[in-house]
Amino acid sequence: MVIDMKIGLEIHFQLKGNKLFCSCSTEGEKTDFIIERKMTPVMSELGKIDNAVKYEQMRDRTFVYYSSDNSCLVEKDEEPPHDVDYEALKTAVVLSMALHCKIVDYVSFMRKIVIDGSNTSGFQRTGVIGMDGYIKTSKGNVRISAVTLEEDAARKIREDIDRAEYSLDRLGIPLVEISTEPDIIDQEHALETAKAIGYLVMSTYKFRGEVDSIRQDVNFSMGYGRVEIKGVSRLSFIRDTIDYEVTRQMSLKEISDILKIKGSEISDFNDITYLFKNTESSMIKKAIKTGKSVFSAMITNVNHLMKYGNYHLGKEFADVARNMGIGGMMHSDEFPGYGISDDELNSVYKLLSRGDNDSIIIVLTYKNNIGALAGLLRLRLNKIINMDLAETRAATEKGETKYLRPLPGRERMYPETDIPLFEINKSLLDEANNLIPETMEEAKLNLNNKYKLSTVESDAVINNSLYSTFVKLIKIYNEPKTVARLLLQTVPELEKKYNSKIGNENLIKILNIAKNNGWDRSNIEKALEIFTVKKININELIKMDELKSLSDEEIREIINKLIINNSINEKNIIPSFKKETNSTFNAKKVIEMYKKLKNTH
Amino acid sequence: MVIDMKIGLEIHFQLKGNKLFCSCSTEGEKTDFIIERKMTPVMSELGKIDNAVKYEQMRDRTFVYYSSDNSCLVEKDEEPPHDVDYEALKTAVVLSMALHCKIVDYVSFMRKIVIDGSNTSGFQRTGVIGMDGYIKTSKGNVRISAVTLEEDAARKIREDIDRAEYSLDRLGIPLVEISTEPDIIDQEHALETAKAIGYLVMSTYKFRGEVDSIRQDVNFSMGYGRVEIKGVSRLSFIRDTIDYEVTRQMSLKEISDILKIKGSEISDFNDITYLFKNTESSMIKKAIKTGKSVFSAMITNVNHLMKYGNYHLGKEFADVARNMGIGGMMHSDEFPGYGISDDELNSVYKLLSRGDNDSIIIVLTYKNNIGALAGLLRLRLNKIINMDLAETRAATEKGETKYLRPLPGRERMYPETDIPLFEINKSLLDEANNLIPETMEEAKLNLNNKYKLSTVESDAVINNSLYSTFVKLIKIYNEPKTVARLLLQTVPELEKKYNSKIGNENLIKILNIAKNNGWDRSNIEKALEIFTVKKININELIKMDELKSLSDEEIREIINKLIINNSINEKNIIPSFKKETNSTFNAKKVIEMYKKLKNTH
Amino acid sequence: MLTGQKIEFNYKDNNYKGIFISSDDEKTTVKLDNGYNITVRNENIKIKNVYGNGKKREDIKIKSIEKHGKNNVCILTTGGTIGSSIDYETGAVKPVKDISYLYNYVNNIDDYHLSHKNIDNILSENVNPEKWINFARKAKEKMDNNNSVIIFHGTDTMQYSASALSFMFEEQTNPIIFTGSQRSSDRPSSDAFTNIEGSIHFSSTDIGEVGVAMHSGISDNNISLHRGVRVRKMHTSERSAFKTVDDSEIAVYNNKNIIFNSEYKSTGKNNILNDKLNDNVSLIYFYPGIKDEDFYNTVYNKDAVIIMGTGLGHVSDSIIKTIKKLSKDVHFFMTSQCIYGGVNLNVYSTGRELLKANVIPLYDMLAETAMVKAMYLLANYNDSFVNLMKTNLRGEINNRILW
Amino acid sequence: MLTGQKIEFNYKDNNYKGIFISSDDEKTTVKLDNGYNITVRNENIKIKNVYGNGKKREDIKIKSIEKHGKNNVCILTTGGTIGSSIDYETGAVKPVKDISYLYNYVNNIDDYHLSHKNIDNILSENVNPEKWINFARKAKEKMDNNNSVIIFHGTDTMQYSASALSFMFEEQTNPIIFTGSQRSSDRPSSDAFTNIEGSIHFSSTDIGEVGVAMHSGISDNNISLHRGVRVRKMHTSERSAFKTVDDSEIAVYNNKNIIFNSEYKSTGKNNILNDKLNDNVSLIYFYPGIKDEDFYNTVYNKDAVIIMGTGLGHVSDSIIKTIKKLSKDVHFFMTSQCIYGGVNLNVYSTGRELLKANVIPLYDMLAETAMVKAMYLLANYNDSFVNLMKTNLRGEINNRILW
Repeated sequence: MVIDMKIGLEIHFQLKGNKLFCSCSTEGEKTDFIIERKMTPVMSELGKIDNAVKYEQMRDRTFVYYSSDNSCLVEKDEEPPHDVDYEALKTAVVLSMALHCKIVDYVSFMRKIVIDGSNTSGFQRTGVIGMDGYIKTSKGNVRISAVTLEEDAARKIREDIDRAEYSLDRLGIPLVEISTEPDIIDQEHALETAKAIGYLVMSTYKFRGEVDSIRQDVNFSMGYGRVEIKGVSRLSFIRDTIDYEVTRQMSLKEISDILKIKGSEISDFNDITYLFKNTESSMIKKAIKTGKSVFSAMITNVNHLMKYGNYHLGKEFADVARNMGIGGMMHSDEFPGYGISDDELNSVYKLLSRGDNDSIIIVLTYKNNIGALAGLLRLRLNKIINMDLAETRAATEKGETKYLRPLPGRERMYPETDIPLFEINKSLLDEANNLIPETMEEAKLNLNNKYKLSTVESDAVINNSLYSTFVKLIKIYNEPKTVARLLLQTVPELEKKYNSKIGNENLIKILNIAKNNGWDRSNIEKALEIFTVKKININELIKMDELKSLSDEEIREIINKLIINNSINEKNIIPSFKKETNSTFNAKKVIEMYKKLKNTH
Repeated sequence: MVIDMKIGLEIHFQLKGNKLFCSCSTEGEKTDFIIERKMTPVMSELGKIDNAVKYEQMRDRTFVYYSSDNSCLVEKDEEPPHDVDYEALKTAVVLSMALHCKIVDYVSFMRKIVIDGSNTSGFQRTGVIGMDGYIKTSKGNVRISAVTLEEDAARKIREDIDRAEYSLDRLGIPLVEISTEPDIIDQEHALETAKAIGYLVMSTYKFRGEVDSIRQDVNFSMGYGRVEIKGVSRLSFIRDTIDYEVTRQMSLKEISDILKIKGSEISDFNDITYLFKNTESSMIKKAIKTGKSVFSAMITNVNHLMKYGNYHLGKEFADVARNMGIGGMMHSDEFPGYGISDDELNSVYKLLSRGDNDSIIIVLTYKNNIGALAGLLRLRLNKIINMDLAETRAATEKGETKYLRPLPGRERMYPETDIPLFEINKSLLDEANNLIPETMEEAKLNLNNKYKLSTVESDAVINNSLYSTFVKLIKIYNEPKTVARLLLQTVPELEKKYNSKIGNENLIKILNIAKNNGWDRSNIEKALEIFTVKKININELIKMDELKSLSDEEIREIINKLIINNSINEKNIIPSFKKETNSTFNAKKVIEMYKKLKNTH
Repeated sequence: MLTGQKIEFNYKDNNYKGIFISSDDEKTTVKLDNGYNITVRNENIKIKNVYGNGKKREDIKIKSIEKHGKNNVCILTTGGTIGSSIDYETGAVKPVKDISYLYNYVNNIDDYHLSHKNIDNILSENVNPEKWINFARKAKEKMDNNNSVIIFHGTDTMQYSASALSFMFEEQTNPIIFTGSQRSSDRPSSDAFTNIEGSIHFSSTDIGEVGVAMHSGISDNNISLHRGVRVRKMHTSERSAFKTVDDSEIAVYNNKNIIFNSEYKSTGKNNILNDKLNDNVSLIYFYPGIKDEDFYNTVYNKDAVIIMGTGLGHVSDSIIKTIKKLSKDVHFFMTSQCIYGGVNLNVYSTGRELLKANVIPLYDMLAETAMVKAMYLLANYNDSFVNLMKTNLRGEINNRILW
Repeated sequence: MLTGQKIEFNYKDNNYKGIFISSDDEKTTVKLDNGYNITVRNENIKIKNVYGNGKKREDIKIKSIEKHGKNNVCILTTGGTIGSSIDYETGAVKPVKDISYLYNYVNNIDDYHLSHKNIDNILSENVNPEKWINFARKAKEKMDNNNSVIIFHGTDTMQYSASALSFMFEEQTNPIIFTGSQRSSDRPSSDAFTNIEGSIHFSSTDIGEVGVAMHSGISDNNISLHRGVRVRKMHTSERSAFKTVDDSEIAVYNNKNIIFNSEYKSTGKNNILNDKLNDNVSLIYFYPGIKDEDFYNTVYNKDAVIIMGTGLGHVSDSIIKTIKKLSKDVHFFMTSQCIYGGVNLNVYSTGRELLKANVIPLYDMLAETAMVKAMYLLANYNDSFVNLMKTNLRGEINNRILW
């Protein structure tokens, strides 16, 4: 079956340096100082409240923020934003240029309402920098709809039904969002496009490059409404996530076809706790003990659809409940199970007058929490019957998706009046122009021609986003093959073996030492392994027996010995010297000393 | 033996209302908020540092102050004093007048340096109000040298060698100090004078009248220097304290006579801890375990004088040590004892080359603390040999005295520049003149003639300082005999029996109830006992079965019964009525009702 | 073009649709279909098509007032951040015509019968003595009709206005609560909603004073009620900017409970309003190097001058000379630029000289409060002016500074 | 009679002995033998006998300076509570001639070689720009001779003087520490001794800045070192009056240890002093009802004006009009009377109007510091005046307000 998919990407890249609207560093840790806030839905400039905002309002949660040592009053929403960070803005202009966008003449920052608490202000500040560009791919150009510069949200630490906790360390980090038009035609193409965009961003010197510095959203549709899938954590999951969503929507289509004929309705919830007074279900016993009640509702005509085919209708309902803080929905397709006895089941069925085609769902929760659930489940059922699946979903760690909230509309955007218009003048454009990174093709050519790497090596460097690192390291230790091997093989293997990150900065330090002490590849690999295992201060490495460089005295001794044996000249002194020792040495020094010494003999 | 004693008194009376130099109430409790301070000795306006001040400096303690709900920045020495409290000043003028003093034209407040921490400022503010008055006594007039108005000190909570803790609740309470010339000739006379002065003060409406509201200092000399005995807590202890001091000084004179001939010297202290490595003295074992060392010094020629006659020389030395925070001095007159073995004693004696007439003293303390002790003991020994016993001593709870510090001099007084001169003008003098209390003689006449109390009762009221209370209670419950009995007998007995204070305010409330409900003495006594035992709200008393007043209905019933029996008239209705009931009743109401009812029959 | 009209335009060779927002000589702002505004130079944009009549703001459904409870509360809006909304098209601040939409966001609202009257529309930095008189008269009107009064006011000079009404009302039948917001009410994180919630609850007490209700801390949990004459805005931007200086707050509101922290004057039987003010009063900040002639020129023709001196209430010798020259005609009063703590002119020679020059120390009265108090007393109690300045009338002098 | 002479006198028919202290037209003060002073009306006192020549103050023994350590510290006394003692006879404050008696009271003193120079004798409310120049020159002299410098200064304007020296020294070889006391050093509870102890310890660090060392709290345990340009006297009387505003203190001293709380500029190789100041600068406090003509008269002839506006930095519309008239000739800068928090002229229309009127917002610079900075820059960097006003030179602008 050929499915007509439309796929778009929105990729967010963190920039490092200062935060977008204050002078705090992008790097820092959470502290124990907390503040507690409420969020209130407000109207947009057009007088409407956004659907996504209304949904959060209904949840009425308290938000707790942990301050961090890289946050100030701006992150606490206790002070107006400062002027936009010039470096971040310039980087966004650079990327807009690299993506062939039209650059706006003035940046107008907007407030995008988000009241899930992830922004202390209740909105995210965001501004368009570039529009209508494109990026080349093997399947044709993918249009770039916009490059925007925005502030990252607070980092969620934990949440439950009436409370969410965030750290302010991430809030305000500059984020470049690059969104494509839905020009991507399939899973592989999505992956390729994401890589090509990522490659560009990572080539700018302001890319933050920490865990979690890239977050990808996928816009997907196959005819049943646009689904915005938030937070695909890894490149490779783009494919899995789309696969999952295709399966889900196809299954729901089948169910929809059935239910459109049969019809289906959801009853209100009944408190049936009294039926379980003497239950042997440990799950229900435990829930009742903690003050929860047992609620049940009936969904007509969905028996055997709750667990149907590759994708389960039950999951759709369970997602809605879980989102309300009500976990562990049970339904009659699963019964008998959960230790619920036949007698108990029968009395529930009897109470709700269940027909053979009807399904019963049971949830365990506090009385206060059950209110809105039936209504939300009905909405969900209607969405499915009508196959209007448009909504915001979250990508999971397993490559699946789950319901998050309704799609936001443009009602949630209004101007940020606290920040003056920022003019993108000629001097900024000129500055940016000089910083446009090489494209992937240019980089590949460079690797092949200038650094003489094989095609395999070149592709590996590019595909693993290691090009800019490679260029940086080559400037220190000018052995392309060695550096490529270190990046592609040694470091990943050591990191895997010892489950410990080495980090670019440490690699740079070690290569500097290598250069100064005449280390070869095996010395470097030895040093990296020692460093990874013992986690000692890098400067201690040169003092280790295994890595100690020969002293002048020791070098002189070996050269003297070689000269006496008469077997050497300037050309073979180094290989000959190497044979005489296991220690590391500075080759330049050896040659110089040899020149001096040979005359004294 | 006739001793030529000179005795003077300084009596301090707290006044209630506001504190002397701020708007805080005199009543309040300590809180948990603390501040920590150091005190630095400073020079007087004449450039000298007072001896008492130098002594405290040497102790170099940290002072901790607990704030109280009746203290503000003024008590914390964080704000200059406010203007002097007018009511307190007026009361001091009233008392100066009552004591026939010359009133100063302007009050100049002085700073009296005290750096034992009892004042956060390091000084006590004090000003002369009246001078050169007198009070009549049975043994002639005792001259009043001065009436001063000063601020009370902070209340000491605990202290140890390097730290003293105070509460600020008492600091700043107005204190009238009345000091006599040394015209008092003996112990009984001192007691009489103190009572006469106290009577006057307690008769002013501003007297605070709480526990600890009166503190008496005794100045005593019998030819060996003036001893200022601080803080004699009760009137009756004035006698005991003087007795003790006479004994002490006579004994020391005998010792002095001996030592003047023999001579005596004190060695430095030796650390002899090593001699007690295997000691069986639990006291020494414990001290060593807590890090203390054993120190010993020798005093020549005082063997058998350390424990001599009625008073012990050893006590003089132990007092000095205890004052330095070194308790439990042992001396050879007490050995063997304290579990110290003969071997240990002999090695100590040998080490210090003790002769037969010499005494050895042993103290257990930390090494840091021993420094100044030998010097201070030598000063003490010289004072005794020279019989210059002038010093400040403290009265103890047992009626004894103990060393406190050297006598202060006038060096510790200098002007309080933060408080403007206060003019005592004619309007203040007129106001004060109207408030001069009756003298004790006038009061006794009043009790005998106006209230018809017996001489015994009158004397008891006066001697127990109950006159003003009596007058106040009579205004509520006009039965002099009953009120006198309550004050002199019922209340003290109940308070003793149940170990619980009743308090004037409660007594007033109960008498008000008694008046309104026609209670007689036995009802009142019953009420007082119930209140003392059950500590219930006073207004609950009328609801108790034992004290419940008869209702109108019940009164009517009894009267009707009495009328029917025909045995009553207006004169005997009340006693007749009483026979019929155990409950309390309002006699007026009974008579009125009887008048009405007799006509209906 | 009209704001809100749909347009089609060309920018740097690409065609776009959007909504026209605004333009000036140099640039044009357009809202794109994705919700973003972009602003571009006029030379780079070509408008190709314009249609529609501009879209009006749709009003949100509001809770019906009739449902509400029996406690009559009237909200008087005067402008400022809290009672206004931003017109996103022009950037101008406009008063909210119907504040009843706020009812949706305030807890426990059903216990109150709220009404609303817009009595002014200014940023509070433009409030002046004439405005105070108007605010006071309007508040009296409402109290006379058995309403408690909440006044929405810009935070910048709220303390001055609250002081003014504190003095002008000698007796009042209901609480008058000023409130405002440090974050505008058009943002989800606004402190307005919780400040209003606290204010409404405070307004149902028997506090017969003028108070200021604002966030206690930077969290949204506690709302403090400050005495109007003792409160000061102590931070430019934090929610918790308002602090009671050198005294306890009257009360704190937390989750439908009010905890009282100090004594207060109870509501009276009548509304007694002295609505005259004499604004011939100066407030002057002393600093090293201040010019004698500047000082002279500012104060010589005033009825009263409040000096913010240094420390315990000091100025330089040369200023003292100027004061001595003028003090027959001008009343001088001393407060401190330290903000916290009392002035005391007995401690240093400068202070004693100032006393000799007839400067009256005002202990711990806030300078701003002193300025307002002088305006009030000069107009209403001219005969006993100096004496009443030194007398505590509304809690403006606190004889006990506890910390 | 001479102060200190012994006298015999009669008061209200009684005879007394005492020491004559002082007298004026109305009254006479005498110290009685018991140490008390009494003051009586002249008509009530009859002097009967006078003898002696008056007693001079006996000086207390002092520790020998020679014993002290190698760290050279010079204490410059300028007057004020800390470096002065009260003459109890006249009530006048006099500089202490030999402050070495203080050595007796300071812990750890033996590590330092202290010297002392009396460079002025004024109450700090009389300090002015001319004095700052003198203080700075004297400090330079001492630093050039390898001394750290401690300046004893009255607390009233210590923050202004510390700011002035902060700016005037572009580079310094040693720390300059201002210190003072809130309780005079003639009382046992004086904070002077611990403040000096802290100052001496701070003076031995490599801090190449001008700081203010005063009590951290109202206990005697911690002494804070504040950056001169960020400190403000925030209480009239408490020991802990000095607070670093919107930033961290440089360091805290506790029991011979120094804990650093923020980064600081290290001492340099040279002492570079720009000792010119232009005092044609005004600091003006805005308030509702301020008269336009008063504002105009105070500012029209100034080179620079620092406004303490309301909230985020606002003034009334009518004052903005006046500013617009003058802003070609006068530089206007905005700070806030809120003290805490930064100004921001982007948020409200008033702010945007002020920006249009060329008013320069100074973010979180203290108004007092801004005033001193303007005096410094006008005299030394007139060409780049406005730009440097906006630039952080000595820590006076802190771009991160943390609480």
